[in-house]
Amino acid sequence: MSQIGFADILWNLIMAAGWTVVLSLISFVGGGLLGIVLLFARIGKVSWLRVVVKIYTEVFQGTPLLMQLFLAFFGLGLLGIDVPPSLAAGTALILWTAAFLVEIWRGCVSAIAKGQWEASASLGMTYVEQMRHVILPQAFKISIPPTVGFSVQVVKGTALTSIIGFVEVTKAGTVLANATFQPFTVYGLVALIYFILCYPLSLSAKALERKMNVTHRH
Amino acid sequence: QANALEDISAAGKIRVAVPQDFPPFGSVGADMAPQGYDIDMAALIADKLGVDLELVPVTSANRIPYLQTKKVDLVISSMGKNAERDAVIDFSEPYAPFYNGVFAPADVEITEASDLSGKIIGVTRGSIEDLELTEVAPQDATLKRYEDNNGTISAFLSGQVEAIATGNVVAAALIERNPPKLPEMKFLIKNSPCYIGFNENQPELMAKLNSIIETAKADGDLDAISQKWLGMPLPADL
Amino acid sequence: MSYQFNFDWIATYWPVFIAGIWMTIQLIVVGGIVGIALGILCAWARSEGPKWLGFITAIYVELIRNTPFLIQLFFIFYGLPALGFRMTEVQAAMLAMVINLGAYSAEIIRAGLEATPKGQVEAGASLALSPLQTFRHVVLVPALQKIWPALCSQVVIVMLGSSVVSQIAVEDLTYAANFTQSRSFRAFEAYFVSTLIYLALAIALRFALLALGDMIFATKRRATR
Amino acid sequence: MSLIAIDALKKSYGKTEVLKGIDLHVKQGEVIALIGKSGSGKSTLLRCINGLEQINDGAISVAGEQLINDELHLRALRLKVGMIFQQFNLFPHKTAGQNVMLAQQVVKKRPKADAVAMARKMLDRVGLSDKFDSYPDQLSGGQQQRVAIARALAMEPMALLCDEVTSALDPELVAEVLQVVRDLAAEGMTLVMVTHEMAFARDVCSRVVFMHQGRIHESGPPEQVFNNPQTPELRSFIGMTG
Amino acid sequence: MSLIAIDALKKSYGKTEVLKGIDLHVKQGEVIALIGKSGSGKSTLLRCINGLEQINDGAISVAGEQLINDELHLRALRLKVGMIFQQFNLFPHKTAGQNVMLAQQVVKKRPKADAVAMARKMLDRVGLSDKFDSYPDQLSGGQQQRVAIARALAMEPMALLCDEVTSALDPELVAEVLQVVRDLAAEGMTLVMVTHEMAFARDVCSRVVFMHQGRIHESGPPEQVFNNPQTPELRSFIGMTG
Ligand SMILES: Nc1ncnc2c1ncn2[C@@H]1O[C@H](COP(=O)(O)OP(=O)(O)OP(=O)(O)O)[C@@H](O)[C@H]1O
Ligand SMILES: Nc1ncnc2c1ncn2[C@@H]1O[C@H](COP(=O)(O)OP(=O)(O)OP(=O)(O)O)[C@@H](O)[C@H]1O
Ligand SMILES: [Mg+2]
Ligand SMILES: [Mg+2]
Repeated sequence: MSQIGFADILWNLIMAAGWTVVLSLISFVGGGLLGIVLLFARIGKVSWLRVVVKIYTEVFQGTPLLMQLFLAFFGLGLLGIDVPPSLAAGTALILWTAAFLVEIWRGCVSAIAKGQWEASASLGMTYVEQMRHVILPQAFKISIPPTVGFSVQVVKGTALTSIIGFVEVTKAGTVLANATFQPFTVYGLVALIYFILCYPLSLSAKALERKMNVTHRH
Repeated sequence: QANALEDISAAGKIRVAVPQDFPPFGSVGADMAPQGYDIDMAALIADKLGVDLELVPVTSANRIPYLQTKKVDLVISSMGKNAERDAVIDFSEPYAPFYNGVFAPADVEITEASDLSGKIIGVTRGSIEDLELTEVAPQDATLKRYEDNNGTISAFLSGQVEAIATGNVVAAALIERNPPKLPEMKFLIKNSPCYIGFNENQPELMAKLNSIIETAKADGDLDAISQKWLGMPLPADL
Repeated sequence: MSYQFNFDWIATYWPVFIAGIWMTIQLIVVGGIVGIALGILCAWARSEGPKWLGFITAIYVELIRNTPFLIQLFFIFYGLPALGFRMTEVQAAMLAMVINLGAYSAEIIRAGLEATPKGQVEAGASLALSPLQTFRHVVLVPALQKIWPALCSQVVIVMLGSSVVSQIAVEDLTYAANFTQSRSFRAFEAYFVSTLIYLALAIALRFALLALGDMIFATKRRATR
Repeated sequence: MSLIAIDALKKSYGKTEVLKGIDLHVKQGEVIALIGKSGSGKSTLLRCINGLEQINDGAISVAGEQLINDELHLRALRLKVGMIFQQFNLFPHKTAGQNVMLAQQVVKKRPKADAVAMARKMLDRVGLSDKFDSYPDQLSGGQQQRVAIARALAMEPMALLCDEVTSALDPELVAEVLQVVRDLAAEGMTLVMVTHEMAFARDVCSRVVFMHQGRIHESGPPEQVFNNPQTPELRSFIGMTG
Repeated sequence: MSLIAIDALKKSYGKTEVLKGIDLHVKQGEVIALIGKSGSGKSTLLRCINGLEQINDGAISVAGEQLINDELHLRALRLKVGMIFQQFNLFPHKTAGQNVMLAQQVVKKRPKADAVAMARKMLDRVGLSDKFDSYPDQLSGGQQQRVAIARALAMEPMALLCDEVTSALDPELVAEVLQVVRDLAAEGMTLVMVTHEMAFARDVCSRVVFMHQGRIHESGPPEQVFNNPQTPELRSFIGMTG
């Protein structure tokens, strides 16, 4: 255990932050894709599917992400799947992210005025055509600011994967804090890295929201 | 029941749970790669089995679930043996010495378990120290159980606990790095050498591991590892 | 699947779970009350307070909202002692929750304050109420009423987020699960049970908070009488 | 034979019966004004004819075909009757031209070139040939409502249902929309419209239907209804709105 | 001596000057109507007198004391003049009685019992003694405005400023509020009110002040202003509002 200097700390944290970014991207993209599928079930016409997705979102929003990580980690293993921390982390984060995105997006769909449904219906469009051409394009637009805003939660959520042993920036931080006896510096740097990752997302979410309130144009 | 040893050979790879928060058994260097007694031991086993080695960093709290859920083939993470554990997993012959005790700065007066009365002691959850100390500590001693050794040691260094229970060599490694608080051994809790853990009902694997350990003891390989990381020869009674 | 589920350990470890649930409840009660109070202060500082105070508050809010709770917790528990601030793990956990909820609720409450019609403030002023009196008696309650559901959701989120405080050895519900699995080696079952308990707590907490809101903001009920 | 035939139609929301048995037959080329107090059920009646509301009892048929509540039949029905709303309900993310083209392409599967040609023709018909590429929020209320009319016309319906198409407009914009409706009537389009513009109704309609508390209380040619109302309710209604 | 003295008052928003030099003296017991076109600066003038807007130039004094823009002076001023708004601005989370009591308790530190007694008296005075425990959203607009008047009166001001207190009311509720104002005038309260109710102004006021483009264009007793306007602007204004 040789001397670990400030530069080493910083370098190791930045390398680990790469995993944080990768994990965030996986969660967000995967959660987004799953979220779209679930969204169609959530607002679709099959009532039992609607209920199932509703329960899904309630459960995943009503339990700690940490517990979901533990369960993915140890539960998937029980199914005979070999689960490295990265797979468990990805799975839990995707399921968790999807649960929130479904609800955010459902809110956007229901924010579309009833008149849009009626006008498109009276033009003879089917449910799918209404969705495809009238409702979703509008919902998509208003969903951008809250979706970007939620991405901050995803980035921060990845910190919990440290607890199941995935070596991203938080885990690297705990290891380094212990190895260097400089918790103040190390956790300060870790916080700074997260801030640098998240703050631009927060800012752009706010800016998008403001822009949308000023002009709600195409 | 599958034959784990055959599975390992077939895969050409062995997955070993090792610590990375527990010098000198397992810690990280400036490049964040694991290093230590347990890592060298894992390398030795892999070498003798003629398979590749995959190191999986674990904590004291989660290493047994890792094994049970077959995320790893072996646990080589300075794990002590007790009845509870023996009921759920199997152990090899011991491969390293381990004396765990209670450590505190010089100005804290503790000489035996009863002196822990009213004190706050940090320990790593699920470790042998945790299990043993839970038995012997007086009622009014407060045990703070941390998730991993990082937590325990950080809590000690930042003064959140007055004393910690850990291995003597761990404390020694700590002292070597010249921390702000110097731990000194107050009393020995238990002599509890380290064993390799693996899933139950694997006689072939157990036999193979034991023979590798025997050989390593005999031909000095293990002694070399001990010299390298513990700075002392392998005790004869191991 | 060869794994056999086994819940025998509950017989031995249920007291640990009870203690853990109780700790989690204590954390969220203290964190919730003090956190919302801090949120109100910060919301006031940002919308009506002196400029410099608003600025500092803005930095605080953004720092907290853009870093993980776990890091805030580590920073407080392991980092602050290096500067000479030491506290027990429970105090550290409560402080972290207060700081976290304070920042989020500040933003939520501020939205409520900004939605208050200007006429309300002017009516207060023209009755010779000082700005602080106007805030306290005229603006605050309707603003809180407006954003109460959002605030409730945030409190539930913070309660669920508190599951990481076991990392610093706070003996909460997650600690109970961790402790149990490290003794009984029944990881999946222990986490499964505690997840269910969290779900129940979350539902109960939301229900209780909404009911509390109906009680505090009695006007709503009477209006629909 | 009637183009639109409504018989003993009943409609309730929950426990409150909003339409209490409506009989109304509309012949090809007729222009009908529905008048009546707020809440009398005028909008509900139109919405039932367009299949936007499920009916509880009675029957509606359009061009001889019965209204049945499944997607296929509804679609067929809606191809026969277009509807214009008080709130325009243009699609805000599409230009005027795209608004008119969308259903043609999606529902009628017209090739794009044909849809464009039809959209141009219809926008021209409502006097907005230069607004093809404007988005709804770049248009005045009156222009938006005319686009909505063009959009309905592009589907070549046999009848148009209009629900207070000028109520959401500033007074100075009402005339331009009414002129379009007047032209449609003159060209022989079958129209059923809810309106509060009594002068317009008197001028343009072939028949005025007065609704009261979910029933057709009185109906007849405009001269009779306006100059010689038979019931006290209609008298009071006409007096009220002047 | 004047109760309210305004001299050479100027007020700008950004670069646009809204009040361009106002001189107005109001004696104890006078009832003044401010009239004028929308945007002429009537509301702004009232708001300046109440200290809700900072003035750019000139001076305002009430009961001999100069208006200075710090919290202490502003509060002292506002204890002397009460204000009633177009939008009532009752506190929605408090009952009518609590609305009237709040400032008494918080500002005047009256004991609760006294505040209750005063609130009952004032609600009685505006004819709402039975609404003490009603919340604003349970009251009609006219009742809400009367509670607002009671709330201002409970602070025992020397003058009341009223900004279009009936403009937000349905026509059938206007009379009840005007009756309360009429009673106040009769009891000798000093009133400065912006109003569009010309008949009321003529009837109740001792002086009518016509504002035009940020200036007092003409003023005098109602008979003179309404029957014999001197300037074309006032003539056109009076003709306009009939
Ligand atoms: N979705 C609904 N749910 C319950 N009741 C409804 C619904 N839509 C309309 N109603 C009720 O049905 C009755 C008739 O409403 P409708 O809109 O048909 O009246 P209308 O004659 O069009 O009135 P207006 O002139 O105000 O548009 C009203 O009492 C209304 O409250
Ligand atoms: N806060 C403000 N910022 C900028 N300009 C303002 C503001 N308030 C009022 N104005 C402008 O000041 C001018 C006078 O406004 P004021 O409200 O005093 O008119 P008014 O005579 O009360 O009209 P009305 O009869 O419509 O109430 C207007 O041109 C208005 O646009
Ligand atoms: Mg209607
Ligand atoms: Mg005004």
